[in-house]
Amino acid sequence: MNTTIILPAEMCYLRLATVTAWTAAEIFSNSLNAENGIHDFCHAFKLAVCETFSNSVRHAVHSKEEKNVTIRFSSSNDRLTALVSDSNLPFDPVITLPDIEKYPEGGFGLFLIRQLMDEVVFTRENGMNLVAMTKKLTVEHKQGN
Amino acid sequence: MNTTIILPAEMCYLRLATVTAWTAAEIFSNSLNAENGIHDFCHAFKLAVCETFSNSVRHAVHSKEEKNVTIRFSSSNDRLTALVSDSNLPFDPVITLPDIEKYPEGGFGLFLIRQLMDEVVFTRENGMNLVAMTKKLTVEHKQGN
Amino acid sequence: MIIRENTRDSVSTITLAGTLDALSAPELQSFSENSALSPNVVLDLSDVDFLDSSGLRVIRGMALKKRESGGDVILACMNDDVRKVFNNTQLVRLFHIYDDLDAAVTYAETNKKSI
Amino acid sequence: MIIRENTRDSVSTITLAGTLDALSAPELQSFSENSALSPNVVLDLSDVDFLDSSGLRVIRGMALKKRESGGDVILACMNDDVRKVFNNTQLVRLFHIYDDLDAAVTYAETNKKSI
Ligand SMILES: Nc1ncnc2c1ncn2[C@@H]1O[C@H](COP(=O)(O)OP(=O)(O)O)[C@@H](O)[C@H]1O
Ligand SMILES: Nc1ncnc2c1ncn2[C@@H]1O[C@H](COP(=O)(O)OP(=O)(O)O)[C@@H](O)[C@H]1O
Repeated sequence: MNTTIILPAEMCYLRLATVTAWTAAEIFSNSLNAENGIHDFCHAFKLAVCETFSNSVRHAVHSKEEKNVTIRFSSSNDRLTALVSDSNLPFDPVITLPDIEKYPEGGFGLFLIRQLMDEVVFTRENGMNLVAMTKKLTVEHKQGN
Repeated sequence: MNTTIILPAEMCYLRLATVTAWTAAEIFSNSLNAENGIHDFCHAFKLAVCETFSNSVRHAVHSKEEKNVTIRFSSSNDRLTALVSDSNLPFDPVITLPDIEKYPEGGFGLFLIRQLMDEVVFTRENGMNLVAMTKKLTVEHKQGN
Repeated sequence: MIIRENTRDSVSTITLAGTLDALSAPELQSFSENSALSPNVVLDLSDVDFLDSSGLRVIRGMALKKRESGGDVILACMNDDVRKVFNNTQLVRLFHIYDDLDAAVTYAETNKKSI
Repeated sequence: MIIRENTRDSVSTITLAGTLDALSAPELQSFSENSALSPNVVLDLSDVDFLDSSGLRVIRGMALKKRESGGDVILACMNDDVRKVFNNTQLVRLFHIYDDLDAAVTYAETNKKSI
């Protein structure tokens, strides 16, 4: 798996980001001949990419030039990684569960990503925020394979 | 609409190409507040991208380095363009309907694209084959708009 | 996102269909701000195929707002993907959740002012 | 692509479901090469949601092959998107096409050796 999609930092592209994530995860699952757990694996990637892409859009710094968000899917053995990058200002990723009863409420997005993925790495590189989200697909082969 | 997806020239990525085409066409339709003809418009792009992407894969020249196919969606007013590019050998696009009763059969792919799209332009640029496919979405606005 | 509202046994039932994410969450937000609803509201999620944290945030906001005036938001019929979002964020603890719409409406009807 | 075959009134009926494109067309190709089918075959396309020219090519190849030995491939129940591909390529002229599966089977059964 090695594919890249470049989208403008606008919310109307969210569904393109999420459908790409779902389908990339599905193709990866097929490549491993996975039989079980495919739905949950695809849903996790869809949701994780939905959260990161919408964060990138929400916190985009708008200027005259159009800003992009890039999503790259790559794999290594039974692990799929979605790498989401934007040119927003640096941020400190605080991953604690917000007080669920406090109003108005804090962000559940990063917390959710942490729950869904096996590994989440935030880096700042060349003026870009990178979020690398990796999940292992536990493969149960089809009977007879 | 301005979005790019870069896929390896392998057939297993076909569904990623087609789902991207459908969703890009849908987002474009929404941006125009189109009410009718959206399904046919999206299907035309899905099919046209399916044909071009699979051609790019089928005729890819394999070497040590991985080859990519790039699909770019861009729009101008009520026209959406899918630009598919690959690094295959140059080819002469023959768009005639093959003899439907002759066996074995010739290619219906390019012919189909011509039927589906308003404009199809083949160019060779910097060692790349580019197929630019454009279709106009006839917008009927929602009642009351 | 399709949002429909009707009243059953004097309980406002909001039926959502489609994807409730950062793109569509504002629609639910403005619907809830602009509708006259009963104190207890049932949210029928049976046709919601996908929920993200932005959708969750709006649902949570609706519930917290309702509670300020003694009401509540009762959730009904979420699919496994949607339930996962509630579980993973522990927001599942904040809600009365029913797999059956009638049961949710009955609960909302009988617990009118008791919260 | 899901491919199933059963025999109705001594006519082989192949039921396809899913997407018939360049990725899945080889599956149909090898299925048709490796199955013992009646001279007339009905292809039930009701659950085919998408067809491209590679799928078309396989279907056309099956029909031309069958005709060499006096049989045919009869098409049934295609949706509008699939029909568009047959129309746009004029391959619609090459086939007997039915909206109703029973009618397709009846045609295949009664026209057994008449083609
Ligand atoms: N791509 C990004 N660019 C800039 N800031 C970000 C980005 N992603 C997250 N953040 C910061 O991290 C905070 C927490 O994110 P998140 O948990 O998703 O909650 P929220 O719902 O507030 O976006 C955000 O409020 C924002 O300040
Ligand atoms: N991307 C491409 N790279 C190289 N050759 C191509 C490409 N697209 C089309 N061709 C050439 O054009 C011919 C006609 O294409 P098409 O109508 O799709 O039929 P086919 O089913 O043969 O691919 C192909 O057989 C091939 O020689």
